[in-house]
Amino acid sequence: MEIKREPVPRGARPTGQGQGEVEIDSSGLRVNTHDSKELLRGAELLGPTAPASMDGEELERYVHERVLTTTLEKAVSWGRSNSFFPLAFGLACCAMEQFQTAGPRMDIARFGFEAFRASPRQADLIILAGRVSIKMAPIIRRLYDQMLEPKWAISMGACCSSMGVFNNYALVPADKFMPIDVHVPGCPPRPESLMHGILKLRKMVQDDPDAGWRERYGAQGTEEILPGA
Amino acid sequence: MTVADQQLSEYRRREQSITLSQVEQSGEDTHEELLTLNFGPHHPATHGVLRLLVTLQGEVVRSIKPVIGYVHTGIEKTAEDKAYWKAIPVVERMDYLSYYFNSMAYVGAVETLLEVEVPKRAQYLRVIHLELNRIASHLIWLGTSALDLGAVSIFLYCLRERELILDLFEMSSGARMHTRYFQVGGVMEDIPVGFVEKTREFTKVMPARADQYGAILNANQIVLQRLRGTCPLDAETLLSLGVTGPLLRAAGNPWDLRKAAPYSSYDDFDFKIPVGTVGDNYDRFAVRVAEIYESVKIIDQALDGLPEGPHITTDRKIALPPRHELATSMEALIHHFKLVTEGFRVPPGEIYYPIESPRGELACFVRSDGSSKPARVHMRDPSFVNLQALSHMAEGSYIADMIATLAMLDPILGGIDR
Amino acid sequence: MPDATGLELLAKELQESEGMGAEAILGTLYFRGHATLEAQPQRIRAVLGRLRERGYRSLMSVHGVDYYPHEPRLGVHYELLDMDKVDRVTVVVRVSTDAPDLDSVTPDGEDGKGWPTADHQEREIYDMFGVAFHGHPDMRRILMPEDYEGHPQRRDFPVGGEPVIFTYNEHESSGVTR
Amino acid sequence: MLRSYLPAIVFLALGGAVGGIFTVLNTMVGPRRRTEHKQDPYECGLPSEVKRGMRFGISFYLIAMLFILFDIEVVFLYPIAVQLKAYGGFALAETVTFIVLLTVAFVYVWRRGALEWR
Repeated sequence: MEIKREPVPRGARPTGQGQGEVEIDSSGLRVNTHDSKELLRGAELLGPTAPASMDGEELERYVHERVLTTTLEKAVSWGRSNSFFPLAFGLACCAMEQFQTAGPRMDIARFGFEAFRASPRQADLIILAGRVSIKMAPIIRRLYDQMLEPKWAISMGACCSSMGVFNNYALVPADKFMPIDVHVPGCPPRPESLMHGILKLRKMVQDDPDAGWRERYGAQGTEEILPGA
Repeated sequence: MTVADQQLSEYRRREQSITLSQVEQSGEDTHEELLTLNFGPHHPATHGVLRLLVTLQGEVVRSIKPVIGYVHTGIEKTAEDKAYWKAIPVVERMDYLSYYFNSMAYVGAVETLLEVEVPKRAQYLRVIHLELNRIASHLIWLGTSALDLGAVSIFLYCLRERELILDLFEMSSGARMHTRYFQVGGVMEDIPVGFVEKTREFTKVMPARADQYGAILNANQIVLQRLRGTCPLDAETLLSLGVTGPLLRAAGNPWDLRKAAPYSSYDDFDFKIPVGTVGDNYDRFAVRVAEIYESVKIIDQALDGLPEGPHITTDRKIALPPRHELATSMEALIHHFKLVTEGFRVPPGEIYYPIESPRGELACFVRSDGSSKPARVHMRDPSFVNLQALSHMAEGSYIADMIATLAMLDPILGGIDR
Repeated sequence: MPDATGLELLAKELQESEGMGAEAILGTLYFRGHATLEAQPQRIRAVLGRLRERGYRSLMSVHGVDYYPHEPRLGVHYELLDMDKVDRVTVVVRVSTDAPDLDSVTPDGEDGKGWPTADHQEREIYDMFGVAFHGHPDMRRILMPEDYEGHPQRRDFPVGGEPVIFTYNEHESSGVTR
Repeated sequence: MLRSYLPAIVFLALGGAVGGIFTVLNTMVGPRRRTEHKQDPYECGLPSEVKRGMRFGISFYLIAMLFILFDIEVVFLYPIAVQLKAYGGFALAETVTFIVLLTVAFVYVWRRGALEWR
């Protein structure tokens, strides 16, 4: 079976859920396809990374469009990426390490991230620090909707990215109800790894994302197999 | 009284009769209706995802109904699915600020079921780590509570001290939080060489730092006015609500399990139990800050009297044999294999093992049905019970006092929602 | 801790006290130095009231247990503490799943004072095990969402969660189709 | 005549320009996406019933008025404090009477118990 190598659209990484699009109707949480289209369109605000297989006239148009707006967009994304206002949103144990990241030793103030805002209107980065229970998921989804564009999301810790230690009835991985840009592994992640995650997001916003581990280590044969691909 | 005074007083009498409260009375029933507001799950002052349904009349809080469960992770159900020694990391993540206390309660319960005798050195190491964790937990409480009262700098000072403690945890067990350092029967590893000296450095520095917090907060008129005399609750009501820990001690009842029912050789150390008198927010604040000094004293005494000997029980059926023995002796290999695959079996029975956590009586109920998996693990979390006292304390006070009371109650939502 | 004989004496005294009768205390157990009394479900308020007069004035914890293979399946434990004599005793009540209801000990019923500390804990037992407490001021779920079906901590409730995907069985699972 | 006012004019122009640029830049560069949840009021992540026409209690209005009264007092003191030397004794007397008048108002309000929150 020939696996066509095409980049996985952002926000649609298969995160190993058994029954596909989960509708947890018990708590009114519904991620229908129409909503996710909107999220995908939202992803273009960051500027699509250049697909490998473009040529001829299509490449020409692509370059022309980018060169024209590149200086302004680069300046704006430089400004945005260097002054994220994270939403003060501690759920559980990772929040304690999030405090330590904002604390004197690790001090993310060096990168301009320490202004933790309480209201989603003033924040442009939501760090899900902790475990997301099924009762909390609709609330986080509403908070994410109430944040103003441009907005990004970091899921800090294993519980938020993949239900971590507690693979049971009570938790929902954050990927299921909102697009996550950076997953920070660890339980709880050390302040350094959270900062590494934020700096990786910074480079993504400045439109030259670090090479993923597959590109870096030339890992062939481990591409995500999308259904029907 | 001159004539002018006469008229004046007559004028003054008429004028005094229109007192502001009269004006306000008429305001009472015309448009002053109650407003129910969500002091919701995402709020900077709720110390976690606690939602309070608050009914307000202007600035005065008329009724508080806590709604919890927003970080419920089904930990007790997950623990039933794991072998005994695999359940320790799961149980540790309940009350995520005092993780050593969770594992101490669970491990204590399993050891009572197994009737394992924990060696003296392991008991002392446990006490050192428990008290370090108590200081770290009080520091986060002090930092976030001062943040609620507006003193932002204290937050950064407390985090600076907490980093020192987390370094010690990392040195002894490799991880900063949820270290899984307590094993059934003792401690996982013996402490490295430089640990004792580093802890001594910390215990020398900590009282001076605590004095710095005192210097900033104790003489600060804003903090004193916000805390003194607000939302008191007498010891009798607290007892009927099942409240234990610093909240109960602030009301004058010196109930502390480390003194009342000493466990893990707490009776070898002499330390005092700080007790308040009035039971208002300032007493709760002062009791916790004084406990930091007491914990430092306990750590010093434990370091002085640290005995030699094994750091874990020598009973091979429960503790893993040391690695180097695996190459030589067959029994060690068999024990190692048995423990690593299925884990040890615990005789059937139920036990309720209470210890003193920074927030009150933390007890672990373990029921075993003879297999190698616990049949039921329940954590009696102090914050879960203490939260019920919030409505008794803060009803009738202003919103600002309710926030200060919630800060002094020190609820940890991981322990409440389990 | 009341030692074994103390426990027997306590049980006998409870049985003889007026308004109780022999079947009020169904059994006693002394295990690892911890005294446990098994009471009859209908008389739990009276038993706790009598123990309160005996000195056990603080109710520390109320929690549920599912004794799955044994009938009656659902158990509710009341941990009592006497702060003056530092003495603990546990009162266990066994209820079957087809009639899981008990009298709530929270409100101050006509038979004397109640235990306000049991308010949230009884709601948690109802939420997790399905034991309904009559007379409870606010009998609702406390941890799970209000409209959640099923009682998660019963032994026959599946632990749930996602099947962990390893690379070899990636074909079966369809992944997130967006 | 205009020369002596030049610094004030430059100052005003600069302030207006910087403020204007930021607001315009925001609307021009920032993306706009209307989602249905974004419009309703933020109440800690929950749907809130607080409508626009919510009525506040009388006490809030009272405190607001008192604040304005005494805050404006401070605003007037600044220019005097800066130029005290130029005007000499006259400005001092003027300020003292100004403050005494307001203190009388303050004592009246205090005695009538308007400062306690009810």
